[in-house]
Amino acid sequence: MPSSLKYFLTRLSGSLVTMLVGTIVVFLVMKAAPGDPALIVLGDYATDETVAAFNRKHGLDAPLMAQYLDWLGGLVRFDFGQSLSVSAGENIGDLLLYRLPNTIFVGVYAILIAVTLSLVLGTLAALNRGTTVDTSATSLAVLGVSMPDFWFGYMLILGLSIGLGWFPSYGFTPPSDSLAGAFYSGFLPALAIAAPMAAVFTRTLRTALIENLDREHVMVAKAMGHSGRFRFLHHVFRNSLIPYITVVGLQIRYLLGGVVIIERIFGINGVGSLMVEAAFARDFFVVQACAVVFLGIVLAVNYVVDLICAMLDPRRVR
Amino acid sequence: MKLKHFLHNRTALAGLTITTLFLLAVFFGPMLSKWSSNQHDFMNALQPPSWAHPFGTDSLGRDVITRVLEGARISLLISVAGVFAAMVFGITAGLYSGFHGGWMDVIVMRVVDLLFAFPAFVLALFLMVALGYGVTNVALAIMLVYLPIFARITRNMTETVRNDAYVQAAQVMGQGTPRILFREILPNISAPILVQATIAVAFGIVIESGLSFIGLGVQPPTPSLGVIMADGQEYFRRSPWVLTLSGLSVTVALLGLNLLGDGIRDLSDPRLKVRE
Amino acid sequence: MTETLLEVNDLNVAFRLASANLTVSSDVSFSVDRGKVLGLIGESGSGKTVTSKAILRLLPKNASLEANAIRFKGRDISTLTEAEFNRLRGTELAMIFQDPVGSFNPVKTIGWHFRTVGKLHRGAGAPRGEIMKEAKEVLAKADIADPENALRKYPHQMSGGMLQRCLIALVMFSKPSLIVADEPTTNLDNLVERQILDLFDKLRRETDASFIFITHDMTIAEMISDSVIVMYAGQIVEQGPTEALMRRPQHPYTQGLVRTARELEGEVETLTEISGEIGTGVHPENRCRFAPRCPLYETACDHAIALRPVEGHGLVRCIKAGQGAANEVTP
Amino acid sequence: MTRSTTISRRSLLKSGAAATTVAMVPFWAGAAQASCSTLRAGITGYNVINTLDPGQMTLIPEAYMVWGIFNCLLKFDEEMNIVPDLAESYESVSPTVLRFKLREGVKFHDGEEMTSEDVKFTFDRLRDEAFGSPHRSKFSAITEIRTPDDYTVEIETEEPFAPMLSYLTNTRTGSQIVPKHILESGSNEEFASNPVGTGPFKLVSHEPGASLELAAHGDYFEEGLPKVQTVEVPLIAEESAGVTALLGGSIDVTSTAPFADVPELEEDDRVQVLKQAGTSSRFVSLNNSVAPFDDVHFRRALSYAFDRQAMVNVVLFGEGRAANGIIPSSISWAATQETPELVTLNQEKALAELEKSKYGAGTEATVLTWGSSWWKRFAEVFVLQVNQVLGVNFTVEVSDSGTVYQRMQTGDVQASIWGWLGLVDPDEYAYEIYHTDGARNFEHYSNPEVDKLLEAARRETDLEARGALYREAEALAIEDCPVLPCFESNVHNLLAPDVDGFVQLPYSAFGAQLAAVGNC
Repeated sequence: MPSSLKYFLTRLSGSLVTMLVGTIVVFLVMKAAPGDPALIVLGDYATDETVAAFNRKHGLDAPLMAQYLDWLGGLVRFDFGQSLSVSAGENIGDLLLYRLPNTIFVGVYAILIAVTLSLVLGTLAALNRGTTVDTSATSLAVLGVSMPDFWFGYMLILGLSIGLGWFPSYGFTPPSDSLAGAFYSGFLPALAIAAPMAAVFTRTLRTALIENLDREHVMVAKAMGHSGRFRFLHHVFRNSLIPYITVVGLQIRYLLGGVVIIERIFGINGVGSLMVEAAFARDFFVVQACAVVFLGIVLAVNYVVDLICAMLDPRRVR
Repeated sequence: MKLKHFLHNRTALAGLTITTLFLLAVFFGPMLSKWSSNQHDFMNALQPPSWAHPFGTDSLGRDVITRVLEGARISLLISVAGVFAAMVFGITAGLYSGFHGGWMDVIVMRVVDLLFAFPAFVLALFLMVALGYGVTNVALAIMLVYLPIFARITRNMTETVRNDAYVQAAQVMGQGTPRILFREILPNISAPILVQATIAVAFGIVIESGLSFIGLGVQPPTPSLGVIMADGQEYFRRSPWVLTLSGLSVTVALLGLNLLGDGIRDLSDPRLKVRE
Repeated sequence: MTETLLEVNDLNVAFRLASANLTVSSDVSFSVDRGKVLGLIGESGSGKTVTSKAILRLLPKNASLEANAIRFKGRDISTLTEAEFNRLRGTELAMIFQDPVGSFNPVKTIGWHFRTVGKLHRGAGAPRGEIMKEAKEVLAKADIADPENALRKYPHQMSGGMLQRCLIALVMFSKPSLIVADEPTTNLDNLVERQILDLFDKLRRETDASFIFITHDMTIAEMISDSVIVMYAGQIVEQGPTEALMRRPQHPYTQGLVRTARELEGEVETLTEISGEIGTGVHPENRCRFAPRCPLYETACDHAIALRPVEGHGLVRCIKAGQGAANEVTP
Repeated sequence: MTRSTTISRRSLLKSGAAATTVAMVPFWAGAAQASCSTLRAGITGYNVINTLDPGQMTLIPEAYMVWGIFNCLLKFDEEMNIVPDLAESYESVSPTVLRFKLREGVKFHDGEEMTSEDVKFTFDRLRDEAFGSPHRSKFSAITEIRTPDDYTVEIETEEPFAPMLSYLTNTRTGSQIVPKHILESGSNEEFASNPVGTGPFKLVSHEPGASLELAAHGDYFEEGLPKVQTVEVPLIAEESAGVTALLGGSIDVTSTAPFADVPELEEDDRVQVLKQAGTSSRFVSLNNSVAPFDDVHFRRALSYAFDRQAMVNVVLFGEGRAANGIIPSSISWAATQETPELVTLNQEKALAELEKSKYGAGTEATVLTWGSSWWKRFAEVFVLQVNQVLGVNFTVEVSDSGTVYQRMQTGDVQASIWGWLGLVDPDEYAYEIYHTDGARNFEHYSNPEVDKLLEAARRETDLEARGALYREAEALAIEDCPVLPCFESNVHNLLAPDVDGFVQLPYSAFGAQLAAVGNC
């Protein structure tokens, strides 16, 4: 369909523009940030000569525009330059390559948990609207969004790790080492991140289901003799998926936010923990690299979600 | 939305009650406490909860509940400040772009999209590095996290009511745009914004605690919730109560705000009500 | 002798609300003959829609339904289990709703609707090509110019009138013997309304299906139905053959309706309307429910009033009926 | 890539929930502990390793690894006596000349033999200004290095230089012997990430900020060492996380323990706790060249104004001892014996000194500190106390260690919380901090008499006499309070119950000690 193709392309170009503007902002903000990279690295024995040499080495003496273009050119090749202080001289691209899979794994894991939970709770609540089931499900949801995820993380450690000893309270087996190990050691962190999201998803699904249950076409389907199961699947649930998936997509920015702290608490070597360490060490290059990576992830996810929704909802494509 | 309905809505009522109690505790609690938030007593460090110290004492022998209340006040003020700023700018931008559309709309929405594209906490973290730590910058970060949300809601709402009779009437009567926007339109779209605001304040507190928790936000000895939890986290194994109870207080506070938000939403959209 | 298709005896429907039990139709009895059209008339709130939905058991959970019997093709369907009853829906009993746009799942093509209904009633085994072929035929019957294309369309890509035709086609698709049409034209503009009505007219002549045609518009009822039921506040106030009822309405309310209709057709110069509002569902049992608005009200009306036959007519729920008091409504 | 964690059956059983967990022990478990082929030794409390080049290392986690990858001419034995390591024996030919007889057949990780040439190269490199080693000052006293033959080295200093022997031990001295044949041609940057030494372990991989993996050096010169084939070294930023990791069985050894948990852990039979007074000195560094710390009376007032034992209790949860001076008590022959009055809490005297000072109550100053753990609290406790006692108005500023260190060096600081751990010679504390030209004299303190004594101490080869000189110097320095000595912290290692062979030393020895670990 040309119309849909056009839709996809416009959205794509939109995302790309946002990405570009994003890189500019990140770059400028970091430039404006206090503190001189050179001093951060050389610290001990920084003389004017060494500083100058450093700036030359990192092209920090070039005009701003040139610096940006150079950096941007690097981004395209996934080359973010070298780390200043977090792990001096290390190629940031390599740092990210090692950590990105862990972050993505934990993120996806968390989403899986959140979606599973919300599908059950949300459906139960909507179908038993007004009953105790509904009340408890919705209350649970409110509680979920009210807990700071990192605190919940510690409560999980206290209970399931220190208390019952079911799960490791620290450390993460990268999926590349052992997938099963990753699922096991990643459970608590994923759960901690998932809790608030599951809550949001549950509310969304409940709302959507309730709205669609009352739609006339559901009654028409009934009048046509369609079974309750058919009506729920093809009329109610199917249509509720659209707002649901949209929200899942929107939540990604909170998800990744949670990842940052949780990774640190559970000692997961991900992009989040890297960014925090870089922040402490004032490693501008790494911080801005992480920011750009997160920006990219969000835009990519949102784009995919857009495509999915467009496929689910013909009315979107105009 | 009449007060009567409001009081008949359980969710809203519960939310209102908790929030009120929370505010009272936060603003008057410290006065009643016989301790002050920075009054140390090295001989009584890390006392478990007792009648004298309901939440126990921390590593410097400071009364945790007093600190939590003080901290809650600080965190709350930071969050409110940030959210308020976000509302001022977001709503204004949203109103104008929604009302006028055109290039202005395009630009505003582009900026909104951009801010939206950053994970909330990452954006905050990034700003802390750029601007440096400290109270005001945390508030600033919160503002930037919520600005897009308010802008987008307001814009979309404005767009829907733009052609409603009362708006047109106002135009015909030759009222100035600002007046139409803030006097005619804003009141009619305030409900969802109000909902967002309460929820935003709640999450603002989470952001503050998060930043301070990892040490990039408010700095000690200022007792913000995050600072207190960070301190408690260090000797979490030895004396879990500091982190547990301070975090629990946060949860209760947020619960109140979220319930309040839901309540208002229910009232503006009764179909979703859980119970009559 | 025409065979009775549907027979409803003393149908009572009430809604359980937090405050009270709201009776929306009480002691409603009527019957529909095969191949005939029954017009069900009344203003909104008169209980006509509820009554018809009750026949297909489409009422919400909090509605309670009692009836001595609802006989369909001679057997009492009021006692069937939901599963058994569901087998009747679509195939035997079908319904067409007011809002054609809302009647289709917006995210599915018209084709999908036909396919699923087809599979449902012809068995999953039914060859798809076969189903779609029939779908096109029935769409063509419903005056859809390009069925092929219509099947490919999504609801939002079609006009209300087109959708209503599709919906009608979809209903006819399963060849039900009774079709309840709930104000199928109210949401359409006059021209389209006319076309749809013609379509109904055509269908009823071409098929042997019976219709219950719900409307608030006397002229429509007159044009399309063989017999008419007038409902007010959940009660039948008058029922009988269309032609007779239209010429000599017995019940003051009916008279009002007919007069209004005539006036709209411009056969009477002044527009008079029935003053007052239809009451809430809770009615004093010891009084004619129309009394508050009745021009002919007198103290005698202050007791429960039964439907009674008026010769040369049907049934009327009015003490004055047949006493000549019911003045003719003619130019 | 290294595995930062392995969850094992054994560990789960140990983690105190046998009944509940056995059923759900993951099938991949057990892979890592067929025998003790792999030792998982976590570096806790730090996760930054910028270089593994001995000549460049400054951070303790860097030292932890360097100690295991390299050797020095000398080392400390279990009683902290200086004994030969790469050197077979040594003698002082004259007060200014040390002669070392090297072991024969010592192999670098790449199989090349280590000879006197490498030794000479190492020290020339350290002394080369262009190389810019932070350890350069330690060896600036050296005038010449002679290599009569492949296995003999002579180090000559212009005048007797007593600290030299400790500077040649495998500690944070940077004097680890590096291979000439590689560094002559290769680049230092390359070497910093791919170090080649003579030590028991060679580097296999390094995920910056995450973990390192070491493998046994096949032909290591000490028979039977190392006992383990591989060592996995996760870098665990949060000490408390290290504890849970060890209790959870994810690691076998930690480099440190959070002070808060030690008492509880000592009761816990899932872990062995090794602890002793550490060779460390924790103090408040005052910038004597800026207000308000340019006034000796004000500095004295501060020194009188806080309770060091309270600090030990609150900051270290008792895991340490109040300091007498900046020379750690574990260097007993040089450390100040009885506590000087000026390093004790005395409110009257504090206020008296404040009277004499040109700054009064209400004086404002920022105390710089770093880290998220006890360093923060250290500053808080200090500030809270002095504010209370003197009515001054100090505030805490938290940053990261790198920044603090940098600002101290550039003098861009009023006061800062600082300290040193693992420096083994009194000279490294006293001379480098108190002497006008001291490499770590960030206080810009200068007292000719102190300088004279410290220089004399460097020349004095007799231990007793030398110690006396340091005490004398410190006694003088303390009168001026250039820094405020606070406390010495214990060093800790946590070991899984069945780990043996790990010998703890007061300077927080790590890397090299792993070689002797047999069972785990």
